[in-house]
Amino acid sequence: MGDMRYEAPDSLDQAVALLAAADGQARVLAGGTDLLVQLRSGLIEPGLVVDIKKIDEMRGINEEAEGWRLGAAVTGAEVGEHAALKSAWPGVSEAIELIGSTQVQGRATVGGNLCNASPAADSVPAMIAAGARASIAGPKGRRELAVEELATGPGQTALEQGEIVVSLLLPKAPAGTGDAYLRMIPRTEMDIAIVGAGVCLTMDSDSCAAARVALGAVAETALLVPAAAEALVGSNLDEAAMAALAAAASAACRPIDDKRGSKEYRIKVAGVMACRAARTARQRAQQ
Amino acid sequence: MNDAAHGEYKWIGTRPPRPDGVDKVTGRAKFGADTALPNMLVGAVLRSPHAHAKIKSIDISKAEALPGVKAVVSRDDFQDMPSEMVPAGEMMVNYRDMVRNVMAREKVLYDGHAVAAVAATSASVARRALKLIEVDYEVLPHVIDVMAAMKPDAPLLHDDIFTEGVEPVPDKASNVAKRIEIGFGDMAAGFEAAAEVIEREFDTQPVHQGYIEPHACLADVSEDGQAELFCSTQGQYLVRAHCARLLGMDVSRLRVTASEIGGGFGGKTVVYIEPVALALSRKACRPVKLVMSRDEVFRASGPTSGAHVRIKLGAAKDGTITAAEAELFYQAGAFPGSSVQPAAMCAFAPYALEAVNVVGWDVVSNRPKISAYRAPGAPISVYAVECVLDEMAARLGLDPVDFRLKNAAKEGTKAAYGPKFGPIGMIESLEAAKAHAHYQAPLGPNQGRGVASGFWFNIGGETCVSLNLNEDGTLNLLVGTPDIGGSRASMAMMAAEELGVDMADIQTMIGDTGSLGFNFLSAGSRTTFSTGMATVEAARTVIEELRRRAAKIWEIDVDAVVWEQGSAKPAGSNAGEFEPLSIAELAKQAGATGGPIAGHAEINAQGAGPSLGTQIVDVEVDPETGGITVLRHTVIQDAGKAIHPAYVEGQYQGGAAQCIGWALNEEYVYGEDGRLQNPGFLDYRIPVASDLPMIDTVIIEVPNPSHPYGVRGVGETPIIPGIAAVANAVSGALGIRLSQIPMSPPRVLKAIEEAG
Amino acid sequence: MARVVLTANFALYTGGESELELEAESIRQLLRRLGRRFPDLAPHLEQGLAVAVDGQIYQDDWFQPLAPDSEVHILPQIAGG
Amino acid sequence: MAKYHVTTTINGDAVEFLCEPEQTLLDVLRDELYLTGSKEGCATGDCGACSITLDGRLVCSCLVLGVEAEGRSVETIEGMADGDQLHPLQQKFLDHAALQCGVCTPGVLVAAKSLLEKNPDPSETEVRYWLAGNLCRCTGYDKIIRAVLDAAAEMRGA
Repeated sequence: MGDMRYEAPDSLDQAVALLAAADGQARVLAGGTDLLVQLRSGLIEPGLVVDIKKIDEMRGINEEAEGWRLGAAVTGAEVGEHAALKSAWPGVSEAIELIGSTQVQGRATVGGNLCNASPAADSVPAMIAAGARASIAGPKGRRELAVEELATGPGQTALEQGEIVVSLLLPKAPAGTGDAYLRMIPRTEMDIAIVGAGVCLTMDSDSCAAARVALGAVAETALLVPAAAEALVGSNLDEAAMAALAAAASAACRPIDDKRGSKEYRIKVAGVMACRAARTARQRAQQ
Repeated sequence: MNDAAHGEYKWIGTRPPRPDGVDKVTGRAKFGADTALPNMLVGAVLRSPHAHAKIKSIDISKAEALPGVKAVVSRDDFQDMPSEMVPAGEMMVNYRDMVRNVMAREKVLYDGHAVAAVAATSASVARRALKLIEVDYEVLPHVIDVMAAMKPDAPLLHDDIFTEGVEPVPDKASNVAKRIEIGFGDMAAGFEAAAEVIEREFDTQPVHQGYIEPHACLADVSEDGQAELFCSTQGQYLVRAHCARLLGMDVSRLRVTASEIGGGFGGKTVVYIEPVALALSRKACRPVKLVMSRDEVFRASGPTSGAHVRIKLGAAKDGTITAAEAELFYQAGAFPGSSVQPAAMCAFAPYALEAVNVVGWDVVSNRPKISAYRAPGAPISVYAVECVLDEMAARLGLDPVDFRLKNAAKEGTKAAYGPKFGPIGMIESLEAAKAHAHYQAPLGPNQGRGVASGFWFNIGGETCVSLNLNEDGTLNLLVGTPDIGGSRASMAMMAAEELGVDMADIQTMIGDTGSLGFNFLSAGSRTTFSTGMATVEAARTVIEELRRRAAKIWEIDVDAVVWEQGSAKPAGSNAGEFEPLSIAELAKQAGATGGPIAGHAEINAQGAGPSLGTQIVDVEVDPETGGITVLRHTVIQDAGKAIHPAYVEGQYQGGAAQCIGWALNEEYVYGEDGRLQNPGFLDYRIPVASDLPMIDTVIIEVPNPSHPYGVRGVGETPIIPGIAAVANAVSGALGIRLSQIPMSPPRVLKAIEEAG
Repeated sequence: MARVVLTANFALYTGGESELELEAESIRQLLRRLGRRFPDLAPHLEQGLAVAVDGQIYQDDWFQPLAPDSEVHILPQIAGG
Repeated sequence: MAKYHVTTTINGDAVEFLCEPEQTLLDVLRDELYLTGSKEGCATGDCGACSITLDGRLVCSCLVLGVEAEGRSVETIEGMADGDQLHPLQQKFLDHAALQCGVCTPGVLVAAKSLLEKNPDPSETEVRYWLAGNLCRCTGYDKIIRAVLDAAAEMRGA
């Protein structure tokens, strides 16, 4: 527990400069709902904490030409209060709103949930299913990365020294698109997902024209499962398609046994959650 | 003056706001961690990362050298104690074990076992100091599971445990501390006479009391050895007894004040950090505040036992139980002393039996020493028994309530633990269950309904109160039992009822150990019963004195003075014509009529009445995920007499919620390394608001003849039947029975798949 | 004569005898006489027990009088949470 | 260790304090400012006993750094009553006996107040989910939920 420095820059460049200069001893503070717990437990002892909540570019929810852009420091509560975003991306929105309690919603951020790189992060499978892309700023400038490529393992990301996620882009979806996220937890609230499933699909009348299916808490990172999507495409989500979806989802799982659930349980329930999410997504697509 | 026979009460049975209420809703109330003293230091405890290890050495020199560190203590700062059971304030305690649980000595015996502690000028300095303490461990093999710990080749926690209660006493040390047995009747004949015999085994995991306020205390030892301790506890006098003993102090020189207590449920009846804070303060000669983190609460303070239970039940065609047998294997934690004894006594207590036998085993393993949790031990044995009763009812084609009614204990029944029952409310609770709308309500698909009953003895014990009449006619009632659920209100109500004054004229306060004689814990559902009994006695003494004073003033015989509605009145016309003297007028004249007026009572309350109850639970199971939703929960229980019905309901509802947590999700999860994996509220899953339905209550009142108002304790019985009621509802919904709790979704889904 | 019933754990120290009759006017006198008759039992009667007299349980209250026909059960002490 | 100077507003009053960068806002409220109504039940955001509002937003003060309070507005349980006038929620908690030990009560009240400001007419389910982050071990929540619904009705003038 050395002396920790706290900085709250109001520009992205300053933030990047601070992080780049701090040779790995720095941590980004967004909502702090993970960082402060790690600090208190002594798990981490950063020399510098960079609070990014004063950076305007990271705070907004805006509809742009390519789609909806969410600042990385946008909180769950802010998403929950944004009617237009919720109707455009109900699945992503409900996933973000599932992160923690009301109190945690007041702090926890979209970027934080992503960059904490927990395999069980609720917002991530929903964003992967939605085809979200992360906009990253760093010493070498800006770059973009598909959300599914950002986490590389538990607590590990593809971010390089000094890089931070600035915002997330939810691409414009074709008409007839709907998304949904579902998770299995032992209680009704306050739990980490044992399994999470995000589904985004586009219906062309009664046939599924396109789909993306992502799973959480069943591998070292959230998984995009193309085989599960293929089970849906071309079908009207009949029982056979659902069975194929469940089978593909379960087949993609490579979970661990832990205090929250067994391998077998995660594999079985991944299929169940995927099917339930798909039904909700279709319903939304056809509204 | 009222008595139990007199039904018309002004205060008893009403729902006035509690006297400490405003402090509690404004944040003013002072809990264990809410006070500070000038020159105060902050303490922190270093805890074992190992489940079982020999402590080869502890080097505190670097920590002591850190600027801002004022004291460091370890095993060397606590004198060793002989291994013997000695009485300590109504309890039998082995201080050899207690001193080792407070601060590890030769070995650490569980993950989280205290090894050393520091007091420093700030929390961050204290945390840094802990990192500078060097402990050299020799890691030993550990054992977590109770059945594994009983194996002959299991790692030994203590080399001097020779199973008590078996003759001849074994000559080989083991982890089996004790064998206990209760029962009577001819078991063989009983099972012989049975038309149906069911034998089942069950497993339960340790659960924590889960009080929201972590253990917290503030110790201040002066240079001359006089000490004050402010702490969150269910019994300031027991804290004093234990700390004085462990620190070699005169009891008179340690003054313990109970803070407002943020939940206890039995878990705040022993000491953990209190002696450590005193030792640090004594060394630093400065006040030391020591507060557990949530992680420390889970790892190092008492959960209740996990257990393996075997039940064998025989019944005749007509539903009469012919024989009831149980064997209980209870985890004690790192030191002997599980709750297997009361568990054995309660297991079959609600029923009238001809032949019953219960054997219990008290087994140590590398877990935190268990401490009492609401009806210690009983919820576990009763869970197993009531599940088998349910299966038996189904097999005999009987309604589960009718089956229980057929065998229900009543006044005069020889209890399974020996003596005959006085008046009890078992039959009343079952009949109320049967008549309740809940029991008749229709069920949907994947839904099931379960019922179960339970019994707890309740206790009395040493109690001491003081009731002082002030010069303006108001009164202060001083009691020595911490208020864990509204007892200050109940005491004021009983005193007001006796005196015939306004409840608002009586302020109830919790005294420190210097202000009253010894009081046993607020535990065992004894407070409203025992402290209430003492309060009534004190009030009646005050009334006697008030009549004497009025007699003096009127110059008539005291027998000619009666006390009615808060005033002294002449007994009748021939006593003379006098205007009534109110309590305020008599208080004003107290000095002139003989001095201050006060009543006090020092009693060892006897005659606690058992409380029996029945609970009905509806659940819905998600067959694809194993998720369980509790749809409806009704608690029916005998209160004897509900002094403050709202707080009786609160006990019923809180107990029911704890049953639901215990049945569905709460458990200690240990890794291969013997370390606790879920020491926090994120993964130790107590029920949250959205998990629960409203919890309906029915208060039955079968008066306890030993209490002036008929009071029975109500705090513990509510946590007994609910677990089995949930389990029975789940098996009703699934058509299969799980043999372990918690019935977490993975376990439920596994059971569904295994059943095919 | 009071009828005395010992739970199994106490009967361990009486050579298995678990029911007997004893002349005693109070719980204390009964415990003393029990201890005299069964010296191995005596230490176990000093602390940590409860005594039920005709169904009424007493703890640490040994001055309770016994009726000539009282039924007395010697039980382990009961605490609680 | 270097301390930070923070200027903030607490329950409407301008407040200045010094804190270490690791100190949470809860640490500061309790240990530096002696506002001990906010309780530490877990320090991990799982129990809600430290609930406060930060610029009107309900948060766990154990998950906020003290330095983050700079220039913000903090409301705690100590600011809930208006002089000797209890907030309707506080009164209803007394009327309904919605507390036993009372240690979760300040957090529950602060959270419930923020709910009713956002949604004056919540359903039982909405109250239960909003308060899911406020653990209570004593009551089984029944009387808490009833008290909140009753206070909401009274505040609506119903």
